[in-house]
Amino acid sequence: MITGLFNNWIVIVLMMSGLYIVIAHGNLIKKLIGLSLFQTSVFILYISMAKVEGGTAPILAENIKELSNPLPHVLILTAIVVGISTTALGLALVIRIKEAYGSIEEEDIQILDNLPQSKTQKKIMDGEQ
Amino acid sequence: MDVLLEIIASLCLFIGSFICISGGVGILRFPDFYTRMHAVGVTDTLGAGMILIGLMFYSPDFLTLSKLLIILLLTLLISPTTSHVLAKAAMQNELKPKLQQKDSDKELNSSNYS
Amino acid sequence: MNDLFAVVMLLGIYSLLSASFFVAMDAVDVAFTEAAVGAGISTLLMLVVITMTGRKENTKRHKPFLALIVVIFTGGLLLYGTFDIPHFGSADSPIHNHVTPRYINDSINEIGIPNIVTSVLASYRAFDTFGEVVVIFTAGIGIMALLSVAHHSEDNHKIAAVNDSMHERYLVIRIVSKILIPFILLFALYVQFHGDFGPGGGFQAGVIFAAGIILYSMLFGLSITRKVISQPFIQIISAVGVLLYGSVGLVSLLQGGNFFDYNVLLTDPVAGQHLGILLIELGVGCTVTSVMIMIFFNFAERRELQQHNNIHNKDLES
Amino acid sequence: MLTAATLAIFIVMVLAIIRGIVGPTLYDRILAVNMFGTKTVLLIALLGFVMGRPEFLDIAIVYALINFISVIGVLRYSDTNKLKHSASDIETYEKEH
Repeated sequence: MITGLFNNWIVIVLMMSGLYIVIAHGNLIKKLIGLSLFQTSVFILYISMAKVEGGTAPILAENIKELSNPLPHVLILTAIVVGISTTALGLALVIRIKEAYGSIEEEDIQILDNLPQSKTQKKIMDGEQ
Repeated sequence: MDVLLEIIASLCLFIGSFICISGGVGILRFPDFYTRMHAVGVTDTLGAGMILIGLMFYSPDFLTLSKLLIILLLTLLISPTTSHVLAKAAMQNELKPKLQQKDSDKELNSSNYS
Repeated sequence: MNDLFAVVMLLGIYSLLSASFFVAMDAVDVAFTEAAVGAGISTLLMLVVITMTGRKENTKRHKPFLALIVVIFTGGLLLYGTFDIPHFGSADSPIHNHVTPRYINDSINEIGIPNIVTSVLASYRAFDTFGEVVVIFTAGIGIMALLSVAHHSEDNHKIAAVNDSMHERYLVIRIVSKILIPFILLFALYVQFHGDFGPGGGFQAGVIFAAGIILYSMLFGLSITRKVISQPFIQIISAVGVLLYGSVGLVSLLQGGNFFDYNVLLTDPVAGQHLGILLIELGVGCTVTSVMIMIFFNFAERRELQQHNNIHNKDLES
Repeated sequence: MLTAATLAIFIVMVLAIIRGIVGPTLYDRILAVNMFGTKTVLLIALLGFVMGRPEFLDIAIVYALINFISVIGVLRYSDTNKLKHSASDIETYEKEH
């Protein structure tokens, strides 16, 4: 009875570790990795929902009666490709942040934002380079 | 005939699994990168090849057989190449092989690339 | 773990593992996509960015306890929520009851292709997929807006000279890749057009095709690949993919059917469905291929420029 | 026998993950990823036969190809990374002396 919910618990553990990385780590790339971990946990939740006991892959063939649910597969298939595009967009933003601030640590960026003089100095330095 | 095929397939699978496991133990237990790479490079090619050959005896139709054959060819092509390239890259980036079991060597290796 | 390189490598392993899990859960199409995307492209992009922004994470974790409390609280709530969820593998859970029986039982008569995932993706939920394709296209545009660098043809030689040519140092890779690249491209086309019968389709084929081109550009340098596939060409192809997709819907609208109702494309409804799915998968494939190539090119170009600038600065200083 | 082989591959995968987590040098990690990739190919081929639908071997082919591409990519980008590092090392060395 308990084991029937095991997949959900795995998903929760993965999801929460992704959330923890997003909240607790200051490095922007690490935050993106946490996000993709979170994303994958949702994929696993959907796919494990689609499984039917005794079913096989949803591709019709002779003498196959029981199939898994194809609908979550469709949703997740597109979600994976969309996920990589959005992750790439995030990475592009990280590169621009690195160029503008010289750092990808959240703390440094906040410090630079709160000190307008030092930020302009930084920009001038970047411009000289 | 069927029994004979079954026995041959099982034998191939068994040998393949054994080689794979020995490679797994090798990657965990060997002392430095080059010996580990040797373990992986050799066992990946042979173990994967044996398992794929074993699966070929199980395959129900020609399409599956040909796909297994393609995988086998790709494995034979790719696995040695990656081993070679890894070794070459490690060599060019001055990762020294561990030649003797000395304390100074140990420090040198661990501090080189981490 | 402070070394971001190790983190990315472990992420690659995790992605391979989750794809194996998808195969075990019968989701072959999803495993296909995850294989191409997660293990290949995503790891590569992360690596490129790490080499540009630095390998070490040097952050002082601020308030990990607060994060831990939030995480444990949310996790507890979610855990409480799971007790009402139907058990794993049970055939009578609500997800299997509403629209799924129609997909499973009727799709072979209505659409006429054995892969139900493809028929749901490209026909029943075509509008949904159209949205996804537009999102991918938009992400490509966004990355271009953020990262693309202005070109000067005389600069290219300098940048290419800085960028070490991998194919000269690794002879074996060059030979093996020359054998493999045509095979990869051919296999991508097989996946594209075999998607009706087995796992595959436009999304997977696009990513695999892009991976082949990326392999070429990694080996022989970006400027040589640019001669084959130029930036305007890629942009046009990505737009053509979306346009092809949308125009199929528009044509069916003009023929008197609903948007993305392929039954009216030809006189025979099932043949119309076949044609519609083929065209739509082609559009998806075009867009995904070109956006993936575009993303990688922009990242790699940014990186080459940065390295060029670094070395240039060193020269000025010394 | 099929199940036994699948189990064996699982064990090897676990060992490779341990090496990937421990692996002191960068190349150890690449090696672990590479080994994990080839084992995934085998696992998927075996799983197809265990579950009785062996026609999905396309996925295994994709894995073999993508594995190659990712190893090449990792090497490409870790190599020049090293160049950059050594340049900055020289700079700090010159500053110190």
